[in-house]
Order: sequence, then structure tokens, then C-alpha cells
Amino acid sequence: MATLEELAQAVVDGDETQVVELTKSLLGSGVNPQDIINKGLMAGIEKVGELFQKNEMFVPEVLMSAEALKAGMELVLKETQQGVEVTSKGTVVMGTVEGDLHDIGKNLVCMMLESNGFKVYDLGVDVKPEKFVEAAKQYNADIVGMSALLTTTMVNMKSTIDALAAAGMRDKVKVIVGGAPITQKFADEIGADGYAPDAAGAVDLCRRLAG
Amino acid sequence: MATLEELAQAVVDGDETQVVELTKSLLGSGVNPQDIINKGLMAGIEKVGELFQKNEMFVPEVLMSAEALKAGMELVLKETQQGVEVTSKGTVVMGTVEGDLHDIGKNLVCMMLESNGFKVYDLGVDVKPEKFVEAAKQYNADIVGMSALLTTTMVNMKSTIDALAAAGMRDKVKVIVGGAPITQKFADEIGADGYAPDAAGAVDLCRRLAG
Amino acid sequence: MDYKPVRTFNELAIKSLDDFVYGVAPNPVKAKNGMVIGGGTVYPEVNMTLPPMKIDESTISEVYRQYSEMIEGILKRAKELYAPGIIVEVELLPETTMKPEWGFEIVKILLDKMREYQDKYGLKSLLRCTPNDVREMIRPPFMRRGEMLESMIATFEKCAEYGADILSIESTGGKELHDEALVNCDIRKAIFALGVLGVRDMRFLWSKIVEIAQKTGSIAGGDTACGFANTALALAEQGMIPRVFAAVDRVAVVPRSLTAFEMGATGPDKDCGYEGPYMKAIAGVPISMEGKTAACAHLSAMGNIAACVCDMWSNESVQNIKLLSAPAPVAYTEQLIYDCRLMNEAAADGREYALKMRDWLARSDAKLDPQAYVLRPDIVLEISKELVKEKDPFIATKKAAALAVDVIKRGMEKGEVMVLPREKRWLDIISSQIEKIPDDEEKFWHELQKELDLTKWRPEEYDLEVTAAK
Amino acid sequence: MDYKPVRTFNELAIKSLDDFVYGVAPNPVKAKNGMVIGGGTVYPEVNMTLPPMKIDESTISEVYRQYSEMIEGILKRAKELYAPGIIVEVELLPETTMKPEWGFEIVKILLDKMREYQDKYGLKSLLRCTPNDVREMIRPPFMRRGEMLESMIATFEKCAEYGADILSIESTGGKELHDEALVNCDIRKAIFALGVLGVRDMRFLWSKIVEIAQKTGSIAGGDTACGFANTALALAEQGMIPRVFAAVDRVAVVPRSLTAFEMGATGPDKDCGYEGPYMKAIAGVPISMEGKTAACAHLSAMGNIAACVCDMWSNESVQNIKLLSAPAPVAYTEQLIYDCRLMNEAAADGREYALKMRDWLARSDAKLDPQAYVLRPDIVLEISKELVKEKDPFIATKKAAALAVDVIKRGMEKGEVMVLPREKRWLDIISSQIEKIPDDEEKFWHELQKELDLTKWRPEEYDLEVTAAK
Ligand SMILES: [Zn+2]
Ligand SMILES: [Zn+2]
Ligand SMILES: [Zn+2]
Repeated sequence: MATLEELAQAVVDGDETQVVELTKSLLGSGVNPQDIINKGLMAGIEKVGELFQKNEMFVPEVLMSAEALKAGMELVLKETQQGVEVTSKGTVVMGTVEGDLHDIGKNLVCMMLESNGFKVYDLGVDVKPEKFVEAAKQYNADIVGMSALLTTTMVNMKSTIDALAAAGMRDKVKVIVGGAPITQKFADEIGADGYAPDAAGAVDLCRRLAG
Repeated sequence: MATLEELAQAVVDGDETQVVELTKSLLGSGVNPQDIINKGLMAGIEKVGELFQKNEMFVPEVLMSAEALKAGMELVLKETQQGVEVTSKGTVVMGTVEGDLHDIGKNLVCMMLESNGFKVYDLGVDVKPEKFVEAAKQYNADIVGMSALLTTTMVNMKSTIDALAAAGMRDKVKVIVGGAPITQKFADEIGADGYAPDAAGAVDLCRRLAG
Repeated sequence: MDYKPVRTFNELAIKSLDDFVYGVAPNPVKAKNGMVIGGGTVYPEVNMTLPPMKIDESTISEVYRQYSEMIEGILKRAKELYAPGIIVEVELLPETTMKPEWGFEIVKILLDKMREYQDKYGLKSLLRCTPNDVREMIRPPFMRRGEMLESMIATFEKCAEYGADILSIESTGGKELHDEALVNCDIRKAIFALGVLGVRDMRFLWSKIVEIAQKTGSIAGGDTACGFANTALALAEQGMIPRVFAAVDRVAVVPRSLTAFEMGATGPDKDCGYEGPYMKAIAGVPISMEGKTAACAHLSAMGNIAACVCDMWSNESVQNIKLLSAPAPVAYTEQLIYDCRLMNEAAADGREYALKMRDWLARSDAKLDPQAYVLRPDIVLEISKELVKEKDPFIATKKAAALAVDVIKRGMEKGEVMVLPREKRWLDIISSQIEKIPDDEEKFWHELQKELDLTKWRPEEYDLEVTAAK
Repeated sequence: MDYKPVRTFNELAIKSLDDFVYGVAPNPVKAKNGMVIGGGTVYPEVNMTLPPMKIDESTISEVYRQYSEMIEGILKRAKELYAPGIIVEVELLPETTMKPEWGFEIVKILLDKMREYQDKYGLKSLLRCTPNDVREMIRPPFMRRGEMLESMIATFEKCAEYGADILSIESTGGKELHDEALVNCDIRKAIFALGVLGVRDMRFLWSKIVEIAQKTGSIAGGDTACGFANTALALAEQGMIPRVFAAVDRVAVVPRSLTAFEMGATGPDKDCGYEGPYMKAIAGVPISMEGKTAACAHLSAMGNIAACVCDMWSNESVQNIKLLSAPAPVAYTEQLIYDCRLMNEAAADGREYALKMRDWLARSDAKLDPQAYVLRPDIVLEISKELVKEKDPFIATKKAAALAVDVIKRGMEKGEVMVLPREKRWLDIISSQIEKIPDDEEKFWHELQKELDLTKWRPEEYDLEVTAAK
């Protein structure tokens, strides 16, 4: 018989076919859907988060796991009548600051956050302070994340924090920053709530801040 | 006959014997002592300052010029009855900041300032803020100069500036800073009036600030 | 309008491994002041950038002051260390490219000071001017029209007219798709992004840059795949994607980067293209490379091997911040000069010793990382020899990727290169992805359309028609 | 109490120029973890320091965090680049030496992490612990008594007991007088400061350090003339004093720095002693050197030649500030590792090629600056051979200076070294100053007293009696 451990492992392996099969089998043998989610699927993606954190999984592998998870989830939600709870870890509004065109670091963080159960709104690049504020309001964000790759645009992070304060939003959201030229010291200076040196660190940071 | 130009050149050459001889000869032939000082001796030391500035004289050469100047000055002051004016360029209180033991950069600046006509009080190394304030008062200083070679002591420059302010002295003196880890930006941040990257720069800076 | 290559490369410019060495290029480039790149001497190329600061009307005078301070420090140190010559690269930022008058003013500050040092002290120097590819500023980007393109071209023109010696760019055609390919480790999309989108955009862009160079007497340098394979390199260094993927991607960028030379550029190729050795092997152009002494800008597994066949040696980019010794641009100028001195001293003892030095540089890194391995001079020649057989850049790109996989697999078997255990399966994944790519470009495009996010880029900017229904 | 040498060097440890090469020392040093310095491999030695910050009770936890971050970054990069081993140097600051418990805690943080990397990843490493010579904190300094000396010794003891592998210091005996000598370019006072004051102080201090090393199983490394000849180097680079004076001063420090080995130290000598090659030639100890890749800490005219005969290769010191790539200590770790790889690869082809590499490193700098010229391996051997004939360190110091002048003059005549026109007369000035020095130390001391400012230092701390009336 399929076990919840096997299901979790299939998520770690990013094996969508296997995840679907095992989920079906577990549902068929009457296992509690809430358990399938918590102890199988979500346990798997937690493990993925850990491995990624330790630099033992590559991004495309994490993305495959996230795909597999999604397939499993949809199946459980479709097949079961009972209410099952899938709580989002939090809502993040993310963007590259004004004047800066660099996507990929920011995109990576978005993907990794989504893979790890966050709801993410990606505002793209060259994002003006007002746009961050607007989106934070609109999506009721827990976290606003800003990325910059240029030493000449990192200074715009402060403007966004100021704009959040001016809009009375500063105590409602946590602000995190990242990108090549950013340091913890800089983050402290501009009054951000956190800094992460890479995508794995960003996931960890968001977990702590939204927790 | 000896000329004022020759005297000035003898100062530049750091040739004490020649300076004494020429000074004697000029005094003997009735040249105005004030001219001997201004157009001979001081003109020479001005030239020395310029050459040092342009990295065309070494420190020991400047020191020899200063010695030669001194000998010439003493002679004029001794031999002449008339009042002659030798104005100091300004008074500088100088020290290495608290916690820092590095002498030589600070010593160099002191020597170069003296050679260039400043009155300098060297407070030594590991100088506490209060000591800077006290000395600035006591000597009626125009300029307070601070040196630091360590990144962990440069931060003490700010304390001295604060102490000067607390003592109501901040608008009475100009504050200059220097040393390996110091930058113009740092000088601006702590509210110093000037920064010089080396001894030649320090002389130039003091000239501008005391002028 | 069609943008046709003015040259094609059907055979290698480098005929023998013994002719493949630093300092010497088959087609050296001579600058107006007499400096020859690729004529026997490796020159330092120093690149500097601003410390953290905003650029706008209120700070622009401070921006100018920064550049002025940096160039003075760099030239002073180069003079003190008796550099035989120096290349200065200024990579203009988005702000200073979008306002061509700002970029121009910076170039003027640099060139004026460089001329002063040449006149006063006999220090010869060249300025490489690299505007930012600001077409990206509008998303999805207009590649062949609009204000951004116009500003960028105006910047090239103004700077070239004032005497910028070398024109370069890190163009971004196809980058949106390539970014997506990277994080998913999807070599199919990467190949399309490079071999179709990148090549088509570079044909357009380089026809313009070469025209400006010809008009002004500047040198059309080259165009690295910085936004492509260097992003892969950075992600691999962070452990985000497998190093083997970055290695394969590096070789796959070769036909794209070669496009500049097909359109009439002459080199020196720009520093941040680790694919440079392939350019030198195929087009015979001199190349600038960066490695260990660019650790100020990025870490890499190719610190020494990158120097094997370089004609200029660069620090990529360093901010104007203070180190214990001096501003960082001055410190890195010193380091580059000493690196170059060593290579040039070895070469002064004869070709035999330059080759020894080259081989030590290669051996030091090649076995430890597949990204370094694909830069080994013999491997570069082996792969390049196959690539020049292909007329079509898309096919060549696909072939480049496949050859890279094969070479790395063979290297592993022979114990010549180490691949981490958890990366091995990725070689097979990449292989099987490549095999699925049809040889027909149109067919491939048709196939891919369904998978693409066409809100991110505009097919029409690459002469592509959307034919498939989603 | 008398502090007598336990060893004297009457002949060269290096018998032939062909045995004078990087990576190999006549008397290699083996550490507890099996690493051998001078046994064939050049290892990187990374030194890191704090960014601008205050050190006091309120910031000490941030100080610890900084060191913890730096060591993690350094070791991680060394592991990723497969360094065969790495040496980490911590130069404690005055604050962290005066409070031995702070210095100890820093050393503990470093060692614990280094042990973790050794256990987890097999990365071998050694810690060099260099307390600050805080005796200077009181002016005029007490050299052989008082709280400062006690704190410094306690720091050595605590750190050695916890397992610091190598003990070093940049001792300052005689520095007050030498500083004065430098700015006046007075070689007489410099010789007295080095050959009498420096030697006497080092005999005292190193008897203690060697004792601690023996008690704890640490290695007694060495003691550079950093406060002496490196100050001269820095002043010469700034154009404050002639380069020829700095070159002569460099050779004049040899007998002083040698004192550590006469007292029982075994090497590896500390990085910032550019006189290191003389130590290796005479005492046969392995040496750490720094050059171009220490441009983060100071500029120099010896960027390559410094590496000629090194056994470890260092960056001297770099602050924990962020570069575009990574924190600066990580970037410099990478650079050092690649530098070492290259030297080790050449040596792997045989001694013949290590010697070729050595000669290129030497040739690249030797002709351009007298400070580099006196480090040329053949010159080092030539001068060292004369120095070992002298039993008395004062006479040896005087002789060292005279030999340096002669060698530079001869080099100029032979066109082997360039001396700037306005420096030439300084060689004659220095010569005539040296000639005036009597061979009798007592007589010299008596003569000098009149010229000295004895408010700056205490003759009794050097067993000197003030005999002359001023
Ligand atoms: Zn680039
Ligand atoms: Zn570049
Ligand atoms: Zn030192």
C-alpha cells in the first residue's frame, strides 16, 4: 500500500506521475485527505524547501516538485467533498526597483516563494514606489520585497519605504530587500525588516517574517 | 651681488650655509629686511610647498629647506633693529584619535605644516576627545586635525567633533581629518570641514581653511 | 530591411593549437594612437563604476566628479607602474545612456584625462565605450524602434564622434526567453533565444554600430553574451542551476556572440564574454577576458583558464569605494598590471614559454569544473572546428550545445573533468532536450509558440510571426 | 636576565640559486593537522579585518558576528574552489589584544568554524594568530613590563592553548626612533633602531613567544618589520621619501627580522615582511609573502617579485565590506587561490619550470624599482651570503644597508634597475651617512644620544644607559 512518506518523497523527486498515482491510491484506501495534504504533499514540499536551503536542490528541481505538488493538491481538492484547508504562508508583493531592469534574481525569488506556499504578486522591473504601495494595499500584502542589481538604483529602496510610511502602510507590511549590491547594513540603514543574500535566504526570511 | 632670487633658491635647495651667507650679504648691502623675508626666505618656502604638493620634493628635502629658512629668519631678526613681521599661517592642534597608535602620518603632517609656516601643537597618539577640546581652547587653534589608521578608531573622530560642539567650540575651529581608511564621504558624514588624502593635501587644505 | 552578415567564417582563424595563445591574435587591431591589440602584448583593461548613489539632475555633477576621480586614480597608478598601455572601459548605466548628453559628458571627462596622460607622460590608453542596452527599459521591449533605441544609438554616435576608441555592448535580444530557460534549465528555449532571437537582434544592432564605427573611425569591438551565459554562470555559482547547464549554455552562445564579427566588428571582444576564446579561434579577433582579477565583480570557476588566450585582461567592474590601500579601481588597476606583466614576461622568453604559461593557466582550472573545461584551448578548437561547418546560426547553436554535452561526458569518462554526482543526470536531461529540437527553424518556432509567454517579448521585433493558436 | 639566541646562522640555508624557489623551504614546517608549509605546495593565506566600526562592550557581539561571517565566507569559497588547504590570519586589534578574553573569543570563533570545515568537508586549514603590539599604547612605551605586555602575553597564551596554529607579531621595539629616521631619511638612526633596539626587543619578546609555542604545541611563526620597512614602502609609494631609501631600509631590517628565528621561531614567517626571502635564504624557514593580491591593503612596486620564493601567498588584510560580487574577504580568497594554483601547476611540471615561473615573476618587477630589485633571488643570496659572516646584529645591519646601496648602484650601472633621476643623489647621501657610523656599538650609542628625543622611548627598556650629557 502507498504511504504518506512515499508521497512526500515523490514530491521531493518532482515526479508528477508518481505523485498523482500515490495520491489516488491513498484517497482510494480512505486516508484522511487532510493528512494526505499535510503529511504527504506539504511534508514533501517542506523537505524541498530544506534541501534548497542547504544548496542540495537546483531551482528547476524545486520547480518540478512544485508542479508535482500542484497536481497532487488539485486531485485531493477535486476528489474530496470534505473541506480541506490549504493555508497560504503569506502574501508577497515583489518587484525590481525603479530604474533597474534586472529580472532574473527577482523572478527566482518569486518562483521559490510560490513553490514554498506563498502567494506572490510580481510587479516586474522598474517599479516606482507608488506602484509598490498600491499593490501592497490592493493585495493586502504581508511582505513587500524589493530587488536591485545596480548601485545606482539600490538607493531607490529607501523611497519605497518612505512611500509606504507616507501611506500609513509601514506597520502593516514587512519590507525585505536583496540583490548583488545590498548588504545587511544597508538594509538596516534604510529601515528594511530583512535582507537575504540569495533566493534560498529569501524564502527562509519570508517564512520567519510572515510566521 | 646676492639677489633675493638666489636666497629663495637656497631655501628651496635646503642649503643652510648658503642661506646664511646670502642673508648676511643682503642685509649688508642694505636691502630692506622685510623684503629679505618676504621676497627671499618666504618666497623660497612657498616654492617648496608647491614642489612638495606636486610630488617633486621629498619630505627630508622639505625639512632641510625649513631648517635653512629658520637659520635665515633668525639672522634677519637678530641683525635688524626694525620691526619685521613674520605672520604665522595659523595654529593647528593635531593628534591621532583615541585607541589609535599610528604616529607617522600625523607626524609628517605636523612637520610639513610647520615647514610651511603653521604653528602646530602635536598632542600625540591615542588622544581623547576632551584633550582635543582642551588644547583647541588653550592654544586658540584655528584648525583641529585628527588622524586614524584603523577602521575601528576612525569612528572616534565623530566623538571629538561632538565634544567640540558640546564645548561651544565648533564654530571657532575648522576640523580636518585624514588617514588610510578615511574618505571625503566619511568626512562629510561626520561633519568635518575637510579631508586630505596625504601630507601634501593636508598642507594645501590648511592653507585654504585658515586663509 | 534585411540585415545580412558581411562576413562568414567557414574555417578556423587559428589553424593550430600552438598558435592559440594570449597576446597574439590572427587579426590584430590597431588603434589611432598606435596601440595594437593582439600584436604580442597583453594589456590591462580596467572597468570602473559608481558607488551606491542615485543618478539624476541633482547628483549628476557628483557623478562626473566620481568618474573624474576614478580615471585620475587609474591613470596615475598605470603611469607609476609603467604600464605599456591601458584600456579603460566605461559601461554606461541606464540613466547615462537614456540621456546621451550625460553619457557623452562622462566619456569626455575620461577621454580628456586620458589624452592629458598620453601627452604629459606618454601613457597610451584606449577608451572602450559600452552604452547600456536600454531597450529593455520598456517591457515588452521594442528592439528596432522607439525612444530607447534612439537614445542608445545617439549615445554611441556622440561618444564615437568625440573619440571613444572601441564601441561595445552587451545586447539583450532574446534575454526574456533565455531567463525563463535558465531557471527551468530548458536548453530548447535557451537555444531558440540565442540562435534565433539573439542572432537576429544582433544582426540588426551591429549593422548600426559598425556603421557608426566606420563613420567616426572608432573600432567596433564586440558584444558579449553577458546577460545570457554569465547569468547562467552566476546562478551556477550560487548553486541555483547545475554547472553543467551553465557550461553547455556557454558554448551555445558562441554563434550569437559571433554575429558581431559577421556584421563587421573587428574586436577586441568585450571582457565579460567567457566565450571569447571561441571568437578568437573562429574569427581571429583579439579578445578581452576576465577571471580571477574580476573577483570584485563576480566569483567564478574560471579564474585562471580565462586568461589562456586573452589579449586584454580585465576586472569586469569595480565600484569606486575605498579599500585600506586606495580606491578599489586603483587597487584593481595595479592587480591587472601585474597579471599582464607576468604573462608578457613569459612570452618574452619565446612562444614555447607562452604556451607553457597558457597550459598551466588551463590545467589549473579545467579539471575542476565543466565551465572551465569547455574553455580549454584544445577543446575550444575542437568544438569551433565543427561549428564553422554550419552556415545557419540556429543549427550551429543547437550543435554547439550538443557538442558541449558530448565533450563534457567524454571528459568525465577520461577523468579530465570533475562533475558533481548530483549534476550528472542533468547531462542526460540536456541531451534528450536537444534531441527533441527539430532542425527546421520554422517548425521549431511553431512548436515553441505554445509554451511561450508572449507578454514578455514581441516576436515581430525579431521578424517572427505568431502562427500557432495557443 | 639575558636573552640569548638559541641558534645562529653562519651559512646560507639555501646553497644554490636553483634551490631558491616558491613552495619549497629547506626546513619545512609541519602542522598538527598534517599540513606542511614549504613542502612543495604554495598555500593561500587570507587575512581579514573589520569594516569601519567601534569596538567596545556595546559592539563586541557585532564584532564576533563579523568574524563569524567572514570565516564562513572564506572557508566556503575555499571549499568550493577545492583549495588544497588554507591559512587564515587574524591580526587582533589593540582593543582585542588589551582584553585577552575578546581576542580569545574571536580566535575560538575562527578555529571552531575551521574545525567544522575540516571535519565536514576535509578542508584543511591553519590559524595564524597575530596579537597587536599594544606596548605602544603607553608613550613612552614600557617594553618589558606593565599591563600592556601582560595583556599581550595573555592573549598569546589563551589563543595558543585553544589551538591557534601559528603565533606571530609585528613587534615595535625601536619604532619611535625608526619613524623619526624615516621622515628625515637618516639611515644612521634607522640602523640603530633596527640593529640595536629592534634586535634587543625581539630577543626579549621572542624568548617568551617561543616558550608559549613550546608549551602549547603551537608554531612560532615570525615577526615582520612591518612597522619599519613597510612604513618606508608606504611613504615611498606616496612620494614622501625616495624609493632608494625604502629599498636600503628593507635590506637593513634583515638582521632584526632574523632575530625571531635565532630565538627559536621556525616560520612560516609572516606575510607583510617583504624581507621574507632573506629569512628563507639564511634560516631556511618557509615564508608567507604578499604582493599584487594585497593591493587591497597597500599598493607596491613588488607585486609579482614578492611571490618568487614564497611558501604561502597572502592578501595582507582586507575589510569586511561588500564588493559587487561578494564580501571583499571572499573575493580575495578566490584571487589568492587562483594565484597559488598557477604557481603550483608550473611546479608540477618540474623544478625547471618552477624556476622559469620564479624568474618571470622576478623579471617583471626587478628592473622598475630598487625596492623590487633588492628582492631578486640572486641579489638576495648575494647579500645574505655576506650577512651571515657577521656575528653581531648591529654590524650586520650596518653592512646590510651598505650592501644594498652598493648593489643598487651596480644595478644602475649595469642597466638592471631604474632609479629616478632625483633619487640618485640620495644613494650618495645614504652612503656617506653609513660611512660615518662607527663599528663600535657603544661608541655609536654615545654619539647618537645627543641627537635623540628621549621623551619618545625609554633606553632602559633596551638595556641601554644614558651616558652622554645633552
Ligand atoms: Zn558583462
Ligand atoms: Zn566589462
Ligand atoms: Zn603587517
